Amino acid sequence: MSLEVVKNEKLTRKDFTSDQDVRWCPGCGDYAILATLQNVLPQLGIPREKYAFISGIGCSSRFPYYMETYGFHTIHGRAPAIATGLKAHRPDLSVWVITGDGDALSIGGNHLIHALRRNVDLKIILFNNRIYGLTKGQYSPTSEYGKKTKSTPYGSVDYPLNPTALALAAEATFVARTHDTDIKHMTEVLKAAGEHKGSAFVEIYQNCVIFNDNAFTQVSDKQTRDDLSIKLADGKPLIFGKELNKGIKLNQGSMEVVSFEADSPPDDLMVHHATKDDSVYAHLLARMEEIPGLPVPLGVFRAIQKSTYDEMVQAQVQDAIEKTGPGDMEKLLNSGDTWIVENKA
Amino acid sequence: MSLEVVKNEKLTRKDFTSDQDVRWCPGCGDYAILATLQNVLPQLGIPREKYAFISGIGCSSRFPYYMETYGFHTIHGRAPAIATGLKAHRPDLSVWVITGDGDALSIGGNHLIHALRRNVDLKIILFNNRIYGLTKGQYSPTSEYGKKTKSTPYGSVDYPLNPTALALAAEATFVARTHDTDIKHMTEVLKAAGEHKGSAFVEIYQNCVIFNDNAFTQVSDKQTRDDLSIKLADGKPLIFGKELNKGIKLNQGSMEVVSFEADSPPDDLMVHHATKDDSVYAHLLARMEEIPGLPVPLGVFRAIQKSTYDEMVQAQVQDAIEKTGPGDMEKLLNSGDTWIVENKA
Amino acid sequence: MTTHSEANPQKKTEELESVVIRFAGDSGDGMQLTGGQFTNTSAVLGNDISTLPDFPAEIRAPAGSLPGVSAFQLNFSSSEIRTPGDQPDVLIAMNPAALKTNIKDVHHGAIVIINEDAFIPRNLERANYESNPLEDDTLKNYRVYRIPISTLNQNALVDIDISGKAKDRCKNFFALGMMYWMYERPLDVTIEWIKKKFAKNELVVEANIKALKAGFHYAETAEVISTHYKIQPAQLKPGKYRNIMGNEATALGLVTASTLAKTPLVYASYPITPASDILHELSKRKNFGVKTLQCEDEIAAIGAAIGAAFGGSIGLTGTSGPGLALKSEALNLAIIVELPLIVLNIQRGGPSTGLPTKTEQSDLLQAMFGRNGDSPLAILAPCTPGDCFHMALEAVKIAVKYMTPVIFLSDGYLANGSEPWMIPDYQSLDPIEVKHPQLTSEKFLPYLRNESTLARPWAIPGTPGLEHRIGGLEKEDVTGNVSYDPQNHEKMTHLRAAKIQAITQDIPDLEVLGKPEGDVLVVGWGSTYGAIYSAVEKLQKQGASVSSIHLRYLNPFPKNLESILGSFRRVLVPEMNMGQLAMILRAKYLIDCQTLNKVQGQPFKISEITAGIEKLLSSTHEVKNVARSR
Amino acid sequence: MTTHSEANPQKKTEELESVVIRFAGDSGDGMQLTGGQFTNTSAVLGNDISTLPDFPAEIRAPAGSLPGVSAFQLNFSSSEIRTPGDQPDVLIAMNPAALKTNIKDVHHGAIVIINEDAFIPRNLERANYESNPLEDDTLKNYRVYRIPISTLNQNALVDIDISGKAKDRCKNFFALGMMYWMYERPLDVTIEWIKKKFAKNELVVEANIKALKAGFHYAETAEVISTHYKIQPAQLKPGKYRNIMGNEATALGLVTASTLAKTPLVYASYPITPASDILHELSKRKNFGVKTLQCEDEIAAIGAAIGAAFGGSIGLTGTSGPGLALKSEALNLAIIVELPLIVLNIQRGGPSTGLPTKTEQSDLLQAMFGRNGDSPLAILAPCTPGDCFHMALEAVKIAVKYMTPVIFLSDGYLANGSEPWMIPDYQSLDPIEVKHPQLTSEKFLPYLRNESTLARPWAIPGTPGLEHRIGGLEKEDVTGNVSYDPQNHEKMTHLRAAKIQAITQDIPDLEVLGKPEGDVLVVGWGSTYGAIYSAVEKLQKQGASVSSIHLRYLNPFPKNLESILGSFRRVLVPEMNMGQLAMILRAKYLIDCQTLNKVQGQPFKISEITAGIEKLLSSTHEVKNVARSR
Ligand SMILES: Cc1ncc(C[n+]2csc(CCOP(=O)(O)OP(=O)(O)O)c2C)c(N)n1
Ligand SMILES: Cc1ncc(C[n+]2csc(CCOP(=O)(O)OP(=O)(O)O)c2C)c(N)n1
Ligand code: SF4
Ligand code: SF4
Ligand SMILES: [Mg+2]
Ligand SMILES: [Mg+2]
Repeated sequence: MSLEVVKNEKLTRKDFTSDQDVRWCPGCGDYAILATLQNVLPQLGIPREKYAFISGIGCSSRFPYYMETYGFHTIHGRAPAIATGLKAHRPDLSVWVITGDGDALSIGGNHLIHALRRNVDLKIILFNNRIYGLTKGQYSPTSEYGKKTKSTPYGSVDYPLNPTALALAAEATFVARTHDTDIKHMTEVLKAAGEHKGSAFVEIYQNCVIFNDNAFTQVSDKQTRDDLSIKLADGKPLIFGKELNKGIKLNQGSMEVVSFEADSPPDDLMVHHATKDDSVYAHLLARMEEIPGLPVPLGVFRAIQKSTYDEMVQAQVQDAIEKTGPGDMEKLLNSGDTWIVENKA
Repeated sequence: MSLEVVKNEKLTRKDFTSDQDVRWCPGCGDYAILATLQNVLPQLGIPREKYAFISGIGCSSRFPYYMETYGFHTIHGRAPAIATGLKAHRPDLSVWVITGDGDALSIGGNHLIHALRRNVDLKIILFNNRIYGLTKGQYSPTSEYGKKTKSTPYGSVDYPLNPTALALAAEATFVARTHDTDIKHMTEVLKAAGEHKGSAFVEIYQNCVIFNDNAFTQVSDKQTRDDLSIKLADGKPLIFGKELNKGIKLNQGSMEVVSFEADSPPDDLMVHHATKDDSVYAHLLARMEEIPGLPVPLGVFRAIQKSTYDEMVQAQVQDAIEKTGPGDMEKLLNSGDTWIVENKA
Repeated sequence: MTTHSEANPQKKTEELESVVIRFAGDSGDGMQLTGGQFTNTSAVLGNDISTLPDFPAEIRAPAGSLPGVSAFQLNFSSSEIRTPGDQPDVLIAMNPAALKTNIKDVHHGAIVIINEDAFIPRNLERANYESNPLEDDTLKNYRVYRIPISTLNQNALVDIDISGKAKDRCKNFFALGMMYWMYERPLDVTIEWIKKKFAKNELVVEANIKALKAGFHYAETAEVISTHYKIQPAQLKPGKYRNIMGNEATALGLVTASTLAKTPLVYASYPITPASDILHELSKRKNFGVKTLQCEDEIAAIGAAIGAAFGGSIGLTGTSGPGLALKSEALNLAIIVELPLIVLNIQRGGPSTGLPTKTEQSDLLQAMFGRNGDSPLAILAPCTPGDCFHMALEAVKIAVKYMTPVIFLSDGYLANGSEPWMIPDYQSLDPIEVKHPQLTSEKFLPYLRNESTLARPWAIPGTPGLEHRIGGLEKEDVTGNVSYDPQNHEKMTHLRAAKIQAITQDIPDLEVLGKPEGDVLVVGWGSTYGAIYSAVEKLQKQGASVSSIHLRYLNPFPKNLESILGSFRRVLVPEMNMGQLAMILRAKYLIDCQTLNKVQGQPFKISEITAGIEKLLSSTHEVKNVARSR
Repeated sequence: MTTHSEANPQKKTEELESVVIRFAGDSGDGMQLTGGQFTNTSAVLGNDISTLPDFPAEIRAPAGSLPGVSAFQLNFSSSEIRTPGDQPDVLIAMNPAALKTNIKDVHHGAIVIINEDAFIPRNLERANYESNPLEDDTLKNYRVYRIPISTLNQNALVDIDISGKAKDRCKNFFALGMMYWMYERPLDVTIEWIKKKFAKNELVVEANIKALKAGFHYAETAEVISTHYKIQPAQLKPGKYRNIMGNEATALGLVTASTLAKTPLVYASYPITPASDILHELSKRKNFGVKTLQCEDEIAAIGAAIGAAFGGSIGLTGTSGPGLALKSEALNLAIIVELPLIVLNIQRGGPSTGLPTKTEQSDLLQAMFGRNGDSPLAILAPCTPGDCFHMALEAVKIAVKYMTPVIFLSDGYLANGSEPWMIPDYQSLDPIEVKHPQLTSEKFLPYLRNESTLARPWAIPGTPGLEHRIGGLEKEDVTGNVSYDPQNHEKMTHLRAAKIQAITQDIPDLEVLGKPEGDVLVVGWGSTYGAIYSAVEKLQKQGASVSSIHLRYLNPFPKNLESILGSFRRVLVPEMNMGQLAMILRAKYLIDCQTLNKVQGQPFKISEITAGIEKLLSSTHEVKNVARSR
């Protein structure tokens, strides 16, 4: 029952498009993510019927309806748990969890961290629009401190959660970030997630035009994005800026920006390695979004290999069968102290 | 309604001892924690009636019954949420949450991280015995990988959660660890937690004699504990060992142990600063318990100051009253478009 | 603007008793707002009113699509009315999708006003129209007014320096202006509202007001609409009124209760349709000492409310069906520790996520029984938007007096519906007594009960000398210590039940609408009130032997319920569920209640109740006849 | 060891039909184990048996304290028995606390065996004895044997090289040995068990066996106990038997169902008393393809089970009351997406955390109604430990055939109680049919129903061409697409109800114990079976006009229930709750069921049921007389 990767070159985006009308608001970032994923899946070489999309509740969680795959629009916050059960029973499937910042981090925070720490082989795609879209605009756990929304007319007093930091604390084996306005980057990241074996956690900055428009100009504004964000490339130093003239250095455990002449970076810049075993380096990346002056990192923070929950669960079953033989029902029923009552006659 | 710290020197441990028989198993580590806390509270100078102890379910969660304070033994996993409501309404109280590794990290993981990220002024004391005690010995989220228990006769396949790393990912403002066999250390740590303003998270390694005996010999065995654990002291380098001849150095973001002649430590050792604003350093400490060869850190990992949720909630109320005057019920009832229907007569 | 009716003497005026209008358009067309304005204006004018908004499930489904249609129905009248009306007399359809989804509800002969400009091929296709309904016989049974609203509106705003798109967004005010002329409404309430609402943008204020006036003048002047109608003010009970929606009234009731009880409110909630507006409302009331916590989930929310109640506040949480399911374990904690707690449940279509934006009454059994163990609590249900205020007060009163959780069962229809509401005189409201015991010479016993209410004392942290512990394990009678004693458990189980039963002493007797005995008794609860009342009243006028009672206290029941039930030959229970109250009544009183169930996410029409009663009446006659012929 | 009865000819042998023994001691004293050994030995000997363990709530409360007492009662007999017995004939009290908490249940004249060594001042104080009960008249009505068990045991083990503490831990085997002599049981079953259990430690094996034998010989030789008793084998139905506990039988039934259905089992659970043992049992069955997931909470557990069911496994979750409350929201998801799911709920005392180690039947209404919206599902309840096997099979059968969640309502008494169980012949069990559709030329419609069962097809991921989406929003009939259509919602609500009703076709008719009509019908469900059966049988022998039926299918009910109810003048419903089944019966059949409620965390005694029936019988006679005299 392990994942058969059958090359099936003929599948295209259209094969992954269901007959249901897409019902997000015009201009919603969800459209771009949908289109990108419909493009990425055929590239993974997995037969269409082996995909299952599991979502919670939220605008983003309507996603499975639009995918011509097996799909399950479940209940608020529980998709990681439901997907864990599915994957534990069916390691042969490619199981994707589609969730929002409210769904994954508010009501569903616990299931998320437990799926990640168990390294269940799920692709968890978090559409982070920093707002509750479906319930019409209350602040979410990723909304900035002081945010004024319908439920916080005086501004929120909750400090936000950092999704990638949380995923790393749970020891997720794959952690990445991308955003809905860069199709190419999104394609790369989603493909890498799809190819990762183990829990893959992808945060996608997603614009909610209706209730939180322009929340991500830092990465989407063409004028400034190159100076305010940084794209991670494995084995490459952390360099960014429109002119590629800025880099990031570690100084006593703290990160700082250094400027240099384009094309001649200093050699004490931090070098990106997504495959570092301990999570401390990736944790540095996760904290960058909070530190004023540092660019927002985009790309794969971490990608390491560890046995997955589902394969270990499966292996225990196979081991037991190998060691003791397949279960014998007669024997099991008759185990323990037994005795026979004879027919009196 | 802010916390009145009234010096009340006359209180003693006995004043904090309730009339209920303590019903833990003989030899359980919970006894030592109870005694220590009953000793610490009188030192905090808070009137007894201002203390409230809120717990979930588990052996550890029976704790409030034994304290002569206000107490609430609630339901499994929800103590942080209940305590948040209490503290939001009553910033004047000193509210303590008593929880276990199952209560706090399994069913209650989400409430825990949300209480911490909001910086609710709660003292959250997690009795980590790496097992479910009350339900008679199933593995918990902190049990080591491969653990054989009643529910995992073939060994568990879940990778454990790291409580301090999780607390730090949630940006807890106070994170510490101590253990049930070192009364002096436990006293210091609990006192520091009690004096901290904001969410204080304390992990206590607690021995469950019945279902997980000797889980913490690393810190409790007199022969080896000095070499296998390290006590953190603010402003002091990270030095440990029976002979105080080992230290910890940071090398390219990774920690390593260096040995030296006693009394002449090299000066590139890491120096402990619990008050660092960004959490990266504390995160290094949190990861130490997982890295073979490194000692287990004990003490206060992090202690920083940030406005608390409860005081901000309270401040919004006071601000509103100051700005618009105390609510006028007549006016509120009569707001909006109104009209009068005259008596026909 | 008050002499308008004289302006065009060619047009005739007719007087009507009541009119049902439905505004329908795309989610982006502002129909809720338009309906709301018509409502406020009509209310201020003194009509009785009742409204029914119908939101799409999607935030903003693709423009012009069927799922994107948003509608608002209101009934306004010179006599007392109790429902938003069975069928619209006037439908305003801003696009083909709006026409398609709404025309089936409109009675023949009704007026249909159409924004002709929107009936272009692309929109027709989005609405799944094969041919243009304006050109086939789809509308042959209606009085159709085809008006190029978009164009007229654009023309009217030609001089204003805002984008064409922004201008188009004013077209709902153009339509509203037309309706104001048709029904002789003044413009000033809406003009004031526009000024306040768009205060930050002068041009938008100007544009909207201009559109409103242009619509009014167009209707007055153009030869399209020839008649306008007068609806006299209704003879409501004298007093000061405002228009109020159910969720708003609920929030207002809670703040009032808190003020009356001199005890601050802590509202902990997790957003969910259709309850979220209560959170939004209460979060504005900080100067009343109200604290609102938006929690990480429903369980945390009820937890926080319980924690706050332990600390001495009025602890509140609010949600809808799926959220109530999640709260059930913690609700039981509040039951066993006997703390006051108010749980608002604004019901919606179920099971599971179900129909989030539609109304239903299907959480009654969940409220009664949805917990482990025998776990009684009090249940109240408001019956009109305005009654939400009163029942919210009652909920708080009962919770603090009896130290018990109270479930307040509203629903989507009440939550978003509105009606004129006589503003109560705050000074004349009864104070709510809250007592927190202090140290006395006697030993403090946390489960020593008040003899009449059976409530335990509400001692709160911070009180010197009353330190005590409570928890979810069974408690020993009087002391509250943990107890596994068999007899004690049985005793406590009975005490918990008896305490809830004791609330009966504070519940007013039911009033029968109609004769105190007869053939058929209609028993309703919650939001079906208006439809049942109207149907029963109508049949009574026709001489039918039918009466009705309406339950707003569902656990415990009012004292006189049993005797009333016994005074009728047949009992009919209309519910927006599969017969939940009927089941409880049958079990409790062994009466063969008949059910009349509607599970469509829509409130009952008067005619549906009337038909149900008539059917039962006629079968009752048969039964009588059979009985006689025996 | 088989000729023992001859060994001491001075001692006399009496023959008894049945005996009720209760072993009671400190949690550390191994009373559960001792009781279990006596049970197994008696079972193998051919007696009928029934057991009732009574655990303390604490893991290990302080030694010698009242809350630390652990007890195990068993009834063994030469005739058929159905309960662990109302009152012990023999109490073994290993310390003062055990005496204190148990003596009140023992009938006068019964034997009380006392470990004299434990009655030292410290222990007496811990048990709150003011004076030594061995020296005052506390025990004057009993036949008391004071035996220095600790000392005798230590003496017996003097030669074995283990600590004194370790020796003391063998004293329960000494006591067991004495009882084996008293009731003429062979030692070999226990000796074998000791050898296996302590295989890793030879000295412990030796010590325990020695203690057992020493106890036996002491009883035989010393002049203290003068009589021993013979209890002939019972005439059980011929066949092969084993002793089985309810949770064990449940797990066995599930594995059997999975094997019969050729579909792997996924059991996702979160530990909770008294359900955890099912997780423990199933986790050993990996070679049957069983996967067990210990999840982070109850919601995750039901979620994982639903996910596994979506993937085509038999999805199972198990819990107790508070956990069922937490699962209620997700359960509704399974209802609306119509996936098979089995939810085991092992009831315990409520509300809230309540009495975790005590039994109760108070989750029936929660199981029926504890969800938002109208949300029907199937409910089954086993009636004896062995019946758990059968009903677990039934649960799986119904779930996969009707594509529905099934709640299996066991309780603490069944879970931990045991009885001899005739091992079924695996080959003769009916196979369970599971069908997953494959691609055909027809369009796949996920909500196209089977005409007879109304079940939708169970198409699973991985099947080429059947890709489809399900979810918690209301679904369109046949296609399963999201639908907000009012009529469709009503239709689907009715279809969901009709599907559950359709299960009736697979439910066997109820059998009446006794005459098919008469004065009183006793209606039971779940674990009250044994007590009701015994009481009814006894009264029938005395000529009373009483019969009984026992419901194992609670939703839907068996077809012939209504007609049986109608054949009796009065109906009595004994339940370990406040009348939950009675309420449903009253509502459904409008029959004035009388309730007989016991909410003490303890199963009914036969005498309590007998008294209840007698009371109703006499009032029935009065009614009859009144009727006659009219
Ligand atoms: C149990 C439950 N609680 C609450 C809700 C209401 N609800 C639906 S979606 C949502 C939050 C959506 O936010 P997010 O996950 O960020 O998704 P988005 O709509 O922004 O994509 C909430 C609170 C629900 N459906 N179910
Ligand atoms: C809702 C609910 N689920 C499950 C349980 C059963 N339960 C009680 S305590 C516990 C775990 C205890 O583990 P931990 O928190 O580590 O506490 P410890 O007993 O080890 O101190 C569980 C699973 C419960 N009481 N309530
Ligand atoms: S509300 Fe926001 S997130 Fe939801 S569909 Fe609209 S734009 Fe997208
Ligand atoms: S089971 Fe373990 S944790 Fe619980 S009281 Fe006993 S020793 Fe302590
Ligand atoms: Mg969002
Ligand atoms: Mg633990």
